[in-house]
Parts: sequence; C-alpha cells; structure tokens
Amino acid sequence: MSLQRTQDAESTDALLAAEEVQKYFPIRSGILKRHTADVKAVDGVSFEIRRGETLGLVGESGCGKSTLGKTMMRLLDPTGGRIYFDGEDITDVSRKRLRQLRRDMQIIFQDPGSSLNPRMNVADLITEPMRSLTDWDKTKRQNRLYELIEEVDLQENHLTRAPHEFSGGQQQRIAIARALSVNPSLIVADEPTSALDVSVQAKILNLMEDLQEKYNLTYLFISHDLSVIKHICDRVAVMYLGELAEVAPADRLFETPKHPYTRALLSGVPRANAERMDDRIILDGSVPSPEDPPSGCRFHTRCQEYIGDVCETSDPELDAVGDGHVCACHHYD
Amino acid sequence: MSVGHSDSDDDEGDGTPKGGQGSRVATGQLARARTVLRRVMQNRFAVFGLVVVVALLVTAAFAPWIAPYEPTEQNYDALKEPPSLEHPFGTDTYGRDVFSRVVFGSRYAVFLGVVIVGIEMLIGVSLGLLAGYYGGWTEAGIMRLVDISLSIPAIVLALAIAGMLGGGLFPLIVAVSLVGWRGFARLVRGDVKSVMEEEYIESANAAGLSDFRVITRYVLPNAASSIIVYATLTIPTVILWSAGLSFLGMGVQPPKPEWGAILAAGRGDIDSAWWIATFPGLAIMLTVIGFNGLGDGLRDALDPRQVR
Amino acid sequence: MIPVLIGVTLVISSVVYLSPGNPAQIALGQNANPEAIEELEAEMGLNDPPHVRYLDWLAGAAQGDLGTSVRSQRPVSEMIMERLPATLELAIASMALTLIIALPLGVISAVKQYTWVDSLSMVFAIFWISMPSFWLALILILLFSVNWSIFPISGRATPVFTATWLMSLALPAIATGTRRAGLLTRMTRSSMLEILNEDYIRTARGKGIGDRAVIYTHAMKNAMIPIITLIGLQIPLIFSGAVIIETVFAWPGMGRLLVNAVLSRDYPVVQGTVLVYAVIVIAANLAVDVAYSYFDPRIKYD
Amino acid sequence: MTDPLLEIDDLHVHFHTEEGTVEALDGVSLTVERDEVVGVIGESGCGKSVTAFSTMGLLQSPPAEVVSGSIRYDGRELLDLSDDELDGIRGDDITMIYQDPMSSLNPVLTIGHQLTEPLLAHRDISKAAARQKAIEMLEACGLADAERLMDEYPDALSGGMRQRVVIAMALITEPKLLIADEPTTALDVTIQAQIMDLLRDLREEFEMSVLIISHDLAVISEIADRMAVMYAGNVVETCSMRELFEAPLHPYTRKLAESIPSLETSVQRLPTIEGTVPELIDPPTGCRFASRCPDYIGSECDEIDPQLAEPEGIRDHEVACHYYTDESDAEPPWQIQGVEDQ
Repeated sequence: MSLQRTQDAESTDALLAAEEVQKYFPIRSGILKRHTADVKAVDGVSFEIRRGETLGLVGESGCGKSTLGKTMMRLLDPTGGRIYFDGEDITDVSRKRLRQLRRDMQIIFQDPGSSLNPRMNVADLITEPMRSLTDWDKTKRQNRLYELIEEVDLQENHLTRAPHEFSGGQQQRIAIARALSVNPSLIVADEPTSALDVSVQAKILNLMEDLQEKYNLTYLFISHDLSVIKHICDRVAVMYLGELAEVAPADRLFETPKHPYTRALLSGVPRANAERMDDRIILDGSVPSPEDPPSGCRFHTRCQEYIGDVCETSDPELDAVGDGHVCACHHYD
Repeated sequence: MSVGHSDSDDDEGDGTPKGGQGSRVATGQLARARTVLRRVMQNRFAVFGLVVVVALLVTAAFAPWIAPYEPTEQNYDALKEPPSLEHPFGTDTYGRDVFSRVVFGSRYAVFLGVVIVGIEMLIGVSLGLLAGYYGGWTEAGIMRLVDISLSIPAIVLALAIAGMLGGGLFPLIVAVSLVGWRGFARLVRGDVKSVMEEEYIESANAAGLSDFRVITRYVLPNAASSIIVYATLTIPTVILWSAGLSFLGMGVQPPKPEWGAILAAGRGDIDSAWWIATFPGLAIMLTVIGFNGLGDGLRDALDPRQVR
Repeated sequence: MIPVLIGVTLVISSVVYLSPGNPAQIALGQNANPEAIEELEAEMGLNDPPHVRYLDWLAGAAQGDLGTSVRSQRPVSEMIMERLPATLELAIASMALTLIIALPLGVISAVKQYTWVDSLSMVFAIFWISMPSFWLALILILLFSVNWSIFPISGRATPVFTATWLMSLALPAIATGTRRAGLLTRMTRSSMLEILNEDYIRTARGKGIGDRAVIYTHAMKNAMIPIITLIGLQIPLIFSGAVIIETVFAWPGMGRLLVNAVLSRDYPVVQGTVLVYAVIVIAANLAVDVAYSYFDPRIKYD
Repeated sequence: MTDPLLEIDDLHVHFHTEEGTVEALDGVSLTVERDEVVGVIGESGCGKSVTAFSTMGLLQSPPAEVVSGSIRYDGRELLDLSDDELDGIRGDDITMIYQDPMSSLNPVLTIGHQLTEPLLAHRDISKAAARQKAIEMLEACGLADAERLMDEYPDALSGGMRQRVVIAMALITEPKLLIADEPTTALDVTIQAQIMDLLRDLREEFEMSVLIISHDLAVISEIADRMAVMYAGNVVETCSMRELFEAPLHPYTRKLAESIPSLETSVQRLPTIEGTVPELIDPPTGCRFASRCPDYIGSECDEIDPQLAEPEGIRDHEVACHYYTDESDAEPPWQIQGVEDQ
C-alpha cells in the first residue's frame, strides 16, 4: 500500500486523518495587545492513523508534536486544514457532537502529577468521564470502575485516596484508567513515560500494549525518546518545526532513515556499549523559532545534505520513497 | 526547596521517593484538615493567633456577661477615673466604664471584619473568576476596573464614599467593601489563570466537562486555600480601616462603643486621661496580631512549598 | 494611563452625583430662602443632566480648573496647591523611613534565617504591622511631646528644610511609616528567601566566591525586582495612611483638606483632591516602571 | 599507587522533613581516580545528586544533615572544612555542571560577569586578563561570537548555548575534578549529542577527572570509564563500563539494564522489576532491594545490610549483594547458564 500525500479518508481504514492541519498561536504585543505574529506550531501536516495501530510522533521539544496531538482530538481548534475521524469531518463539528466524539478519543498526558486534579480522589477521577460523557447509571459506572482498577493494577483501597499519595507510575495508571473508562477507540498518549523512571516506564509500556490488544485500541504515541518509539510503534512520523519530515513503518524508519533530520536524530541517540560515535552526525545550533521559521525547507539551516538554492526557496513535500515510506526532502526529488 | 534538586523526574526535590502502597500520607478530606491543624499547631505565632481570635469571638459572644457595666451607662460621680479594680481600664469623660466599652467594641470588630470581608470576597472572587476563566475582553474590562480602583489610595476612596453617604455603620460597610474587593479579584484571577495552565484542565476538557463543572470541581477547589488565607489576612486590614474611618468620624458614630470611635473620643484627653485612648488601641492591635498570626499559620500549613 | 485617569474621574463623579444632599443648600446654609437656592443651583449647573455636568467638570479639570469650593468660595486647584507640598513632604519622609528600616532588616532576616536576629526582626515587624497608625500617633504625642517635650505636638513648622521643620515632620513620618516598614520588612524577607533558594544562587556558591559576593551580587540584584514591585504597591498605601495622620497632627496637607471637605460636604473639593491623589499615584507607578528596566535586563527582550 | 583524587567513604546523609527523617544516603562509598571518568547511575531519589552536592558542600542545611562518613579530596577531608576553607577548593579545583541550564545562570548578571567570577575569586588576575580568558573558554566550548556574548544576559541564549556557558564557567579555572549532574537531561536529543561531544573533547584537552551523574545509562556509557550504580541511597555495584554491559552482577543492575528499550535490539515485551522503591523514611533493614529482588536468597537479605565487596574470582568489580558471599549457597549468575549472553 503506498501512501499518497493527501489521503482519501473514506477509502482507507484510517481511524483518524489529518489533511494540511495548521495550528497557529497568535502573539500579541504592545499595550493594545495587537496581533503581531504567529507561532506556527503546526503548519500543514497530513497523515493518518489506521485502526488498531500505534503511530509514533517523534520530534524535539517545541516541534509541535504535542500541539498536533491535541489539535487532532480537537482539544485545540485547528487554524486550518481538515481532520477526519472514522471518515467523518470533525474539523468544525458542533459542541454536542464533539462531546460524543470525546467518548471515542481520549488522551494521556506527560505528567500524571499535574494532569490529575489534586482535589479529587481516585474513584472520582476515574468515573468522571463516564459521568459526563455517557448515560450509564451509577451501578454500571461502579462496575466499570472496579473492572478498570483491576485492569491497570490498582487496589480497591486506593479509590478514596488523592493523586498525590501515589508514585508517578501509579498516577499514570490512574490516568490510563480515566482515559479508558468511556471505551474510546483512540488514545493520544502525549509523552506518557517521559516523567517516569526507566523501570517504571517499562511497566507502563507493557500495560499500554496489553490494553491495546484487549480493547483493540489505536494509539497516537507522542514522544521525544526514539528508543521508546521504536519499541512500541508500528509506524513513525518524524516532526520538525511544525512539519512532518518523514513517515514510515517503524522498522523501515530505524533501519533506513531517509530524511537528513531523522538520520541526525537517530545518530544522536546515546548508545550503550556501541562502536562509538565515528559516524555520528552532530547538528549545528538549535531549532529555529517557530515564530519565524526558515524559508523553503525548514531544516535547511542545519542540514548536512544541503543541495542548494532549492532547499531555501521551495518547501519539500512528503513524497513516497518506498513501501509506505514518505519523506519531505529535495534530496530525493 | 533546593535540597537535592536532583533528578529530572523527581518532583519532590528532597530525594524522598513516593511510596505507592506503603504511602504514609493520611487519606481523605478529614485527614487533610488534620494535617493542616497539626501544621498550624507547630507554629507558635499561629497558635497565639488562634488563641487571640477564639478569645475575641468568645468576648463578642458573651459581651453582656463579661462587661461589668452597660457600655453607654454614664456615671457623673466617676469622670475620667484612672484604672482601678472597679474600672480596670478607667472611665471616660462621661464616666462610662472603658473596659465595658472595649468589651462591647469586640462585637463591632467581629461583625465588621466578617461582613465586609464576606462582601469583598463575594464581589472579588466572582469578578476574579470571570476574568481568569474567560480571559479576553471580560478580563481586560475587569482588570481595568481594578487598575482604576488601585490608583486611588484606599482610605481616600473609602473616605469619599463613606463621607458622601453620610457616615454610620452602613456607609462604612459599603465604603470599605467597595475598596477592598480588588485584592480578592487580583488574587483569584491570578490563581485561576495558573490553574487554567495546569494539565488537569485539559484533562477535564478531554472528559467533556461543562464550564460550570470545571469551575466548581477544578478551578475553585484549587484556588480555595489561597482565598481562605487571603481572607484571614484581610480581616485585620478591614478592622484597621473601619477603626480608622470611625476615628475620623466617618464610620460608627459615638456613643456606640466601636474601638476607633472610643479612641477618637479619648484623643483630646490623651494628656489628662491616657487610658481612654490607650486600651481600645491595644484591643485593636491585639486583634490584628491575632488574625495575622492565624493567617500566616494557615498559609504555611496549606501551602508547605511557601518559604517560611 | 489616560483610560485609567478617565475611569478615576468617572468613579469620583459618580460618587459625588449619587451622594445625598444639595450642594447649593449646603453652600447657603440651613436657613437660605428657596429662590436663592434655585438661583445658585442654576449657576452651579446642578440642573444639567449628569453627563453634561461630568463633561463640563472634565473639561475644566483638563485645564487645571477643578471648580470652586462650596464652603470657602475659593478655587479648588488653588486650595490643593497650597496643601500639596506638605502632603508630598510627609509621603517622601515616611517612604524614606520605611525603606531605611525595611530593606536592611528584611535582607538580614532572610540571610540569617532561623537565628535570633530573624526572630527579633519578625516580632518587631508584626508589632508595627498590627499597630493602628492613629493610635501610635497618639502614643507618640503622649510620650515625645506631652511627657518629654522633644517634638512639637502638632502642626508643620515653616520655612521648610530647617531644623524646626524637621522636628515637626518627625512624628507624623514615623506614625505613617512604621506599619509600611513592618509589611515591607516581611515582604523583603520572603522575596529574599525565595531568591536564595534559586538554582543560580547554588551555582554561585559552587564557584567558591564567598558568602558576601553570593548575597550582595547575586541575590540582592535579583531581589530588587520583586521588592520594587512591593514598593510600588506601598505608594498608594503611604498616602492612605497619611490622610489619618495629617488629621491627628494637624498637618496642613491634602488629607486633612479632604477629611474636612468630606465632613462639610464640600463636593468640588472632594472631587479635586481625589483626582490629584490618583494623579500622584499613577505618576509614582510610572516611576516604578522606569526603575524596573534599570534592575531587570530581561525587560529588553520582552 | 597514588591516592585517589576523590574518595567518598561510608557517607550517610539525612533530610529532616515534616513526615520524618529521610535516610537519603545510607553509607555511600565512591572513588574517583586521577584522570578517570566515573559515571553514577540510578533512578530518581536514589541519592546520586545528593552525593554530588555533599561533595561540593552545597546541601542546604537544614533540612540536610551529613550524619557520618568522609569525603576526601586529594587527601583533605572536605567535611571538616569551614565554608570559607571550602571556598578555596570549590569553584577552583572542583567545579560543577548543573542539570537545568535555564535556572542555573543568574538572569540579571551578564555572561561575562558570571564567567570571570571564579577566576577573579581564585586567581590573582586582572579583569582584562580574566575577560580574555573567558572569551577563549567560550570559544573552546563552541560558542561563536564570544566577544559579544560576554555582554549578553542569559535570557538571550538558547538552552544548548546556556549549557555551554555553564560548562565554560566550570572549566575556566581548569579544575582537577568536574562534577556533572545530569548535564544533558534538560536538553533535546540533538543538543544532547552536541554537549556530550563537547564534554568528551574538553575532558581530554584538560586532563581532568569527571564524576558524571545521570539516570540515562546510555548517556553515561558514552563517556565513563567506570560506573557506580546506586539504589535507594546505596552504591550497589561498581565496575568498568565494559563489565557493566557484559557481566553485571547486582540483580538490580541487571534488571535495570534490561528494562530500557534500545535501538539495537528489539524485544516483544520489556522485562520489569516487581514492586516499587522503598520509602527512605524508616527504610527496610538489610538489603534495600530485597523485597523486589529476583535472586532473593532468604533471611540474610532482610536482616544484614550487604557491603560493597569483590566477589571471589572477580577483579575490579564490586557488588553489594549477599548472593556473592561465601555464606551464600546460591549459584552466582556467571556460573548459571545463559546469563553472560544477555
């Protein structure tokens, strides 16, 4: 199956699809708070997530991956482009429909310490989405609650406690149970293990895999950690400065990365016990500001494969470079 | 909190790992209240404050039983008598017992403190909430109102309002409330804005909660402790302002035994009968220290991150 | 700035407009005949609709004409100009006193946290904060003027900048400044403590440059930023406190003018004084903003 | 053989908190030889940063209290020194790089001021000469336009640039020992690669010893010669970098390494460690890992605190585990089939 740049959402088994999605944050300055510029956090991104798969979204801080994730589930309103869920255009659906959609799309955040309301107990935290999004009666909610805590390996005596009484790993379990409570089909996991220790991370990743299998969940897994992405994802999208640089099946991406940015990213991963860094690509400088991104290819200011004016003048598009592998680089034109 | 700013993912900072199942932190609201109380009790100043405030409340409640005389009872046989066993705080120019007047004055202090802070809180918290939650023009408008109010010195504004309304208890309440709400508004707006930045608000949106539910279950509970602390610390200010306005003749009017008014009346006799002005002043001071101590203690107890 | 000032004038005018009582009646006294009152009402423009009255007043105020006192029949601006120097003297003196006491004490308490110096200065601060200033004023008069005859009981000695003037200013300045000093001491202490807990202070200690350099170079310069904010917030409060103190000490400032005007329902004077107070506060805040950019290099990048 | 440059011996540090006394360090022993890079790895709360700050004398007391133990630098006992005496060593012979470059630079002082400070404090040097040296050091740390940067405030710099400034600040006195506390944790992958590259080059250039602390095994492995693994306030294993990957001994080390997903290998399911780290308020007696240990051998694990020691037949590799003592009748892992080739 080859991936075209623009997806015909209805014809594939895409659960969630983005078409040229943009999200700008206005910058207001001066005493009159006039709108003077935009932070182009997400700037024309197209991709799809297939039913039952885990799509990894990887990039450095500030590249817009979190914003993209939240925009895709309409926690943020897109500035431009279209978003399709299960074939339906949800870009500007009514508030009522959006609430219904929340049952299908849930999110897990990076820091469970701050994503759980500190003034609520565990039982309330987990049942809250059911109370507001479903018409289930109290018994049904209670039954589901007990089912869930068993699922995520919490205990009944935890239910009356406040979130701060738990370790990071357990807090993330509570957050997962909360997200799972309304039986969603898609879960956006926004750096779900970055705040955790490695030994706890392993447990959470295992739990997420088990739940995916059991409930046939689809994940959009956002992370900056390539090793974690490689471990858990079926396909991976690499993001740089608000745009997608490359999308490919995980094994292809890690074996034969195409985009110069992806290659630099991969070679930058510290490697335990490796034959050291002779072939390491060290990028110069840091990521430019999304407020005033470079012209043409946004990566050209740091690119080690810079091939001339075309990189500065024309923005490369995602083109197919092999089986389900697309890359946005003039190098491959 | 700079002890062991150790590991990126250790948000406790003191190297304490969270214990999960073995967690020793007590559970539930009741336990939370107990923790707060325990922390208050560890702070000597706060304990002192609590004692003073309780004593004040008891005095106000049982004033008729504590005071040996009627507060307005005049006695021309005992004019300006210095403190004695019979009149512990002496008598004033009309022979009224200063002690009894100060005891009854506690009722005004408690009443004014509680009522005015209540009104300020009602106005300030609502406006602050609106400004912080909705932002945009609502916020701009409300904050402009706060700016305007802040550029007129508090007593000046209160004086103008109270004076124009003609003096007395009711104008005093209106004047001080209309001046004091801005503090609550600023505080609550700031708190709400920082709560709105928290990830749990996004989590509430993902759970499809209504604005009302977000406000009542997320925003207000998380801003509550700072509101409580601020209210406690505002009571002494309000008591000082009320006494000040009464002292200027623009609040509670003599012969009513309000502390500021008693003080004002004793002002002319400061050289011949120092006790008339001294004791109500001490009463105000003690009350203010009491509430400040309690407020300080509450702040430390409710927010252990605060530098002590 | 301008919108805030206009807002202030609106607030004052509404208060005056909503006040009970008839200014014309007040001017002429209880026993004036109705015709005379009516005539004066027309002359004062009291029959105009409120917005016309407001705009008239605003137009006048913009040109420095704040109307005429109902009681003394003198121009309000003239009365205020007479009183302004005394008020500013008192405010500046008590502000200076506040800073001289509060800043060193706050910094020392923070640096010597948990020592007896810290405890002692906090006890003092709490006393100052809790003392009603008008009561303190009476006690000061009783002790220093009546009993020991060191300072004059009341009034402002002229000409200014003489020893007698300074003596007459001393007690009012102390009475106004102490509560502020107490508050600022505590606030300085907690800002300083917060700064001392910052990572960059630890970095500085790690350089082995000694405590003095850490505190005076690294901590103080950062602490000045929140402290300037606090000072800015104190400015209107200093004027607030001065209103009562001016009355106690018969200090011929704007506060006393205002109190008398309020008691005698002299509306134009009330209106004018409040406006001038607001202008002073706004100007002072502007000065604080300027002070910021001196201490905080980050302002440039905003 | 000369003395080690830094020798931490049986260090106990407690934190007095409202909930009780946290026994953050429970007899930590660690040495850094001359011209050696030692990595310390462990999960949050294991005490690795506390160890670093104890060495620098930067623990805040209260609540911290060094209960017992010794920290010897070049033969001098640091714990006996007054703050003034310590100031003669820290910032000069021993310097430190901190985790968060955003908060570890003073926002209201220029880069130049902060950079020249250690030189002016420790060397008899003119301001102009110090400035010159600072500019050279910024350039050595890969910052272009150093001259201009000297007069900038930290806010004008990105995170990566700030960390370079922090490194320049730590190296300007040409220290003998550099302590790097999670130097790249707050940075992005590509910036992390830059910084680790820089650190490696500078270490060779200046021939200094380094104590580097991280929660990320892979980061440390890029630079360290020898490793110390910490768990719940103890050093549980020390060995060469190579040994750690090829033949780790302590059950915790082994489990920890396995649970990290890696780019080179793929597993269906990540192995995990049962249970959670014990509370350090009133910690368990005996081995602090006992309740989670897959190689638990009985009551001695619960009762006796194991000491770091070389197991019989193994050199330059210490482990604190009863599994390897004479009394234990369990089979050490290198004798069990299949453990070597993990």
